[in-house]
Amino acid sequence: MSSGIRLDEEHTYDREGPLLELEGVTKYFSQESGLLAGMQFDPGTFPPISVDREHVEAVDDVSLEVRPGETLGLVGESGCGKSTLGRTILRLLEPTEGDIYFKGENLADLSGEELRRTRSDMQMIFQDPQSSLDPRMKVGQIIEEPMRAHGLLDDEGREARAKDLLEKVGLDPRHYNRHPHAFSGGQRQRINLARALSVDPDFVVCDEPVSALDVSIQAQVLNTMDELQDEFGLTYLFIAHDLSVIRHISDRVAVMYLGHIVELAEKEELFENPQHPYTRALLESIPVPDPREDGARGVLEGEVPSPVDPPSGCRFRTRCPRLIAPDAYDWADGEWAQTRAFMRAIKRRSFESMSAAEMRREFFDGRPPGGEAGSVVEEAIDLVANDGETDREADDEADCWEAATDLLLDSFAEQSVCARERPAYELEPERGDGTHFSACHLHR
Amino acid sequence: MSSEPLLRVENLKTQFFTEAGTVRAVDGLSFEVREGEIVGLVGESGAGKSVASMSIMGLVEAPGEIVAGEITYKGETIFGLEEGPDGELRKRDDALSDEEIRTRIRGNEIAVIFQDPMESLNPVFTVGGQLREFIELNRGLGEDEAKAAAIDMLREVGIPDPEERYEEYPHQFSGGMRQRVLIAMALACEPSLIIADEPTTALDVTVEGQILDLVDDLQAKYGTSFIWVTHDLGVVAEICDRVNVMYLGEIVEQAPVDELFYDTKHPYTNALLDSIPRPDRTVTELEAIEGVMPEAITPPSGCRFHPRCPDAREVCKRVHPEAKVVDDAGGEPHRAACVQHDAFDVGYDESPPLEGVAGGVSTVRDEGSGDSGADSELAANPTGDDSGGGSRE
Amino acid sequence: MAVSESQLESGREPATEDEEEVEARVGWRYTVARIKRDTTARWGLYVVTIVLFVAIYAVVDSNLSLLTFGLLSDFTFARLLPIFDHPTHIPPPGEGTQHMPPYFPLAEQAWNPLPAGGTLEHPLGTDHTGRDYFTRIVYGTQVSVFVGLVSTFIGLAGGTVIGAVAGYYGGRADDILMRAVETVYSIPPLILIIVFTVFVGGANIWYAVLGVGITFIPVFARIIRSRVLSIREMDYIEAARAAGVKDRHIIMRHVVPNSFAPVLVYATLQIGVTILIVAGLSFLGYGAQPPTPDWGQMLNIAHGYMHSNVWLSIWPGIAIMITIMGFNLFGDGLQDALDPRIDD
Amino acid sequence: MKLLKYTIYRLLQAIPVLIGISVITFLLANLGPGDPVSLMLQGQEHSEELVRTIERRYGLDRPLHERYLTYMGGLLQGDFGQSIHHQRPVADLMINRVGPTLLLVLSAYAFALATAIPLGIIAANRRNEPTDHVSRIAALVGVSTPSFWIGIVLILIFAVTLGWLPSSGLIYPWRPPSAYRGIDGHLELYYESVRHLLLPMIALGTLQMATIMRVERTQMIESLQGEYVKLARAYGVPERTILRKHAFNVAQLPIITIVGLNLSTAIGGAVLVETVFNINGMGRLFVNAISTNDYQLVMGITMMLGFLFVIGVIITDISYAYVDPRVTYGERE
Repeated sequence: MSSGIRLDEEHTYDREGPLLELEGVTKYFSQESGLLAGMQFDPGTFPPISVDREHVEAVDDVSLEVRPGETLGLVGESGCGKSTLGRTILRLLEPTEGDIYFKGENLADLSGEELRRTRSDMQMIFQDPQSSLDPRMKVGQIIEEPMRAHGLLDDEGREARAKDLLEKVGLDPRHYNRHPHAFSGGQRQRINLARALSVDPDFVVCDEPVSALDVSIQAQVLNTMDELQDEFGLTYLFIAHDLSVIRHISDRVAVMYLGHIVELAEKEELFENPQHPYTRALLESIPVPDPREDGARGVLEGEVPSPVDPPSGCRFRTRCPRLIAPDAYDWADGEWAQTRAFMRAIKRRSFESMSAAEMRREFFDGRPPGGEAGSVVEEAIDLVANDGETDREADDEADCWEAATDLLLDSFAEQSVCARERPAYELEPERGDGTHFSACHLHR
Repeated sequence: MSSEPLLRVENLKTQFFTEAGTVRAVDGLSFEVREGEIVGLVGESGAGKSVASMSIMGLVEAPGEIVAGEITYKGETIFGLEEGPDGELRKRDDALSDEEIRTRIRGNEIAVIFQDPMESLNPVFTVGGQLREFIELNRGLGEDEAKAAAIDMLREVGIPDPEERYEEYPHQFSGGMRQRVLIAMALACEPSLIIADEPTTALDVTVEGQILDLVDDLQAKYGTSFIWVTHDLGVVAEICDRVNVMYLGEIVEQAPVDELFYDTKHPYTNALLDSIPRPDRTVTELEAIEGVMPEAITPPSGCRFHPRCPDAREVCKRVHPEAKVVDDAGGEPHRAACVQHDAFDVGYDESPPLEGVAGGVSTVRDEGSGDSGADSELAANPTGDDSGGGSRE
Repeated sequence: MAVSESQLESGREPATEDEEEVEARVGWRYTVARIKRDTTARWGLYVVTIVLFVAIYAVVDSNLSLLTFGLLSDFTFARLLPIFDHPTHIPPPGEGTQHMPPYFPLAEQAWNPLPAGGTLEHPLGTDHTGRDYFTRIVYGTQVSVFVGLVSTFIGLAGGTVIGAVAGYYGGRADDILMRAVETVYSIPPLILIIVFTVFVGGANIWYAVLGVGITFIPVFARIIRSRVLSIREMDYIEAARAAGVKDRHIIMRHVVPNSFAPVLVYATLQIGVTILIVAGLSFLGYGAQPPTPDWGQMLNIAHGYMHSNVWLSIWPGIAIMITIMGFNLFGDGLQDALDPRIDD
Repeated sequence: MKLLKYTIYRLLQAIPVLIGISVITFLLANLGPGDPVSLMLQGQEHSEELVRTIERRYGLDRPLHERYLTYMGGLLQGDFGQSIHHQRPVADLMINRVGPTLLLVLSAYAFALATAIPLGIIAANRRNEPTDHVSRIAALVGVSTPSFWIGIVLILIFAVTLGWLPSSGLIYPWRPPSAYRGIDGHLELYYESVRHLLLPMIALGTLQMATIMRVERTQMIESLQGEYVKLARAYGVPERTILRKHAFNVAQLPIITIVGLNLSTAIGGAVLVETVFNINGMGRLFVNAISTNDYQLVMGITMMLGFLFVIGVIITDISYAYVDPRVTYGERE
């Protein structure tokens, strides 16, 4: 397309290789700041005061690559670290560890002015149409600001380009002198687009750009983004929580859970042949706008654990419906599934106390597992069963449940390969010719 | 209709009297809810669905006011207006008084679940205390009984370790857990009808799935009726029995859920369905709806959807269609407010198509200034159509 | 805030206005328009304008006419009624023992003070030395307004620098600065100001102003810091960083302009607090020194005549009250005018 | 348990602040152009030798940091040094003066809270009605009027003109009745102490009352618009309960903070009110110390008042934590 809207047609980097490559990118946040932050006071120990800074492991050892011209979708639930990853890539946040190669140059090594200059090649679009535009600036100034920062064009040239861009994103160039508050959410996202494109970047991180918009507006903005990608030769990293939007816009999709990439594959492959239990759960959970479709839903139990103290090994294992049986025990058919369900019920204390016999019936159809595993299960049942004592104090009762939980988790959950090793497997894709990465030990 | 419905709303009109003019947030709404069914109220933001649900509870806050309509619940009039001798509108004599609505209807007959689980619970009281207060009030139980009922209900809605969590404060609960607490509140008062105002919008998709499952189970168990307010057609398809689609304060289509999706009768519903990306299949090109919903303060003439409607004709600008029965789906009426249908007979077929509906009414003009009719200084954007689905039939 | 449908959805009134108004939702013109509409702000503005006018008049007047006493006394009502013949020269200090003009606000009079109450010549009577009380009250405006504006400015300037640095950069710098601010904040301001004034300077209005200004730096630093912190979280700051805009441009173009409005409101209210404190300081004898016509200092003197002339203690207090009320009204109004959330 | 942890945490946090206060006070008193000796000898003829002697006597010839450490060492043992003017330990001078000041400040707060909170709630509930307007104007006048002038006016009206109440001094209820001439029995002692306290209490409390009322009103208005209030309405909770329980409890949180932070204004105000009413509290002691250039005493009093303020803030912080569960239990997400 020769619209003259491109500022640099030539590319100095190798177009064959990836545009962006992440190697072991990690971002931890320390939880508090302040002179006395992290100070813990515990009268039970000596000395009673200790300094212990807790870290939120927002992104942990993420490696991936983004190819020129593609849209990589990054999907996950709130708190999974997807936005943090997006910002760390642009070095709006300092990576705790890892390398970020953009056009072959390691961004993690750049400092100050060098880094600032690379920003003309990478831009970002934000989620919140309200707060992403300075309310005191006019639309024209907003769009010109990045160009001004990089000394592109002269005043007249910038104005002309800003008006051009307004038109490109579907706004009236005559709105050049308006303030952002005069625009609706969808229009503000268009202004955001125009600002990002003003320096003619190669790579744009889109952080939930349409999730604040109404469905009908969403479609308009998505279509515009599509068109602009072709015209400007853009590469998108598209961050979203909405799988439908991701399916529409992406070429390849990465799924994140609690700071880890759990699955990465080409779009069709990922949606039609998901290999990670979390991806499957996610896909099954989305309500489909079709009343005749009645698939399973809500298959995930419990809640996302705290990123301050994430589970070892596979971070999804605490909720995984397919947690692998620990090898240390011998399991007959179905025994492990029953034990797993029993373990989680105890942990979540999701039933009222009952007698040992009732528990065996409820969770094991009256036939608890035998062998070593069986004796652990029996021990746990004894701990929580209310046969013996009739009137236990509430505190005692809580202690018993806790003891049973610890026993079961230590004996089973922590023994599973899922808890001991961090999974990472390359699979043969069923569709397309790309690679299929799945972080699940089921593919051992 | 075979039997008296649980709730009947007729010609409900709620308006907000602002400096800038009268906002007709809900403008002539009629629908009903029967025993044990989930009725969807669907629309984009600004459609008036939340105002409608608040109107049913009599909880419209100033400067808003219900100016017309009748709401009947279990045969009793909970809202009704009549013209007094002086020509002023006043409350009908047979309607329940405010005090009666408060003590007899709110909570114990009709309960609500709000959209924002983070803000809806009082931060300085324990979750259990708040739950217990509502139970005591609406079921007349003593303190201990109410507490036992509250803990049972917390367990019922899937909150782990309910005895301990009873004593905890809202900020110690995650969003999904708080939403469960709100659901527990609604159910614990044993109402016959629950109004759920976007209850899963603020939640993650897996949590939403859990909540929908929960509602399904509990609804089967208690037989409670629901009015489910949402903008998400996926959720509608999953749990609703019958659906009302709202646009700019009016119901444009009313049908059982299957008919709505497979035998769509209104262009707005149709366009909405076409514009959403699908999780179950790849859609290469989204067909966006042109423009945005105009302000309810200056609704377009005739059919309110006509400036954005791909099927709009000259007549649509003039005739304002009320929803009429256009089809019958196994005894269930299928209503739509579109003059395309034979039931209207206003000469749609002969009417010439509107000039440049798809491209002429620009996104910019509608979105920005909010005035869709009068000529504003800002003319239509010549490139407006490259923002949407292009020109289509 | 945009004209958004969601406002309507939540039952709040949507702000729909015509094109011009939409255009002017930020900036001075818009603020002025809001102030015009807000009754509180309007009244505050009236009072502040009158007070400022009186103060400026007194400045201009004393500059021009301290040596030409005739003009000076023009201001009083008495001058309107040509009863007295005013001499046109000012006696050198220490010589004020002869026949002295009654309206000169500084020199003490040798003649017997008039009894309490007003006369046509002296609407508010005269003080213990026979000086016209009204003239002194009027000139007191100048001192109060000067003190209020200058010390607030000192606090604002110092607080802006500290608060902006602490807020924008955060981390260790923030910790140390804020701990220092907290410390200064912990000593009751009146106490700190007195200690500062007396031990560092010596009882003197200039040191009082400086002391008040410095003491209020922490207050401003705190509010500016919290404002900067909330603005720093805004996506448009991150957008500017992502666009490669330099830090100092971000601070100058985005952070400062957007922090300004609430700080301005706060400063306006702070002027009142400052006047209040300096009045207390002068009342104790550590602020303005005689013969400067300062309200607090006048109350100090009047305290000794409480039983003989009640009104001497009344008028300066009323003057203080009206002045501070003016700034408070204006500040309140400004707050409403600048805060989009409050709409009544 | 959590509350205890929090309390200790807050006390630890106060240590650097207290050290900071001592540094500031010490520097102001020792670094100013008016050095202690010449301040002491102000107006007197003095020889070099006299200066030396005095310096040696008070240890002023040693380097600044040493003097500071000595001073701090004394402080830790409750020794505030020796008053130059009174020739007595500073601590002794202060010990009798803290009581009246505390009595004055606390009663002023009691008065302010007891009047401001109901008025603020009424104003919020009748928003934009005449009641609201009147109370808003009253509050505006309250925040705009100097406390010492209110004291003067109160004296003029109630003591000078009407003669109902005494115009100066306090009667301390903790002393035996025999300490005062003409007072028989405890009942009369309490009666008299209330009569004496009334005017200074109102003079000092008006500013606090007006401030608290304004905050209470805005907070109640905001709280009444909260989603949780909407929810309570939807569940049929009577409007009165909503006002008194649901909206009220949330609205009180900022009030607690305001009360703590305003303590410094109140302590400053006490200096003025004590002067107007001739009350022998810390404030008058301070004014005397200043006018006699008694820098040791000034330092002692400043430390003491700063300390009182810090303690006050800690108490309010802890009560805040008690009322608002979000402070002690960290956010779970």
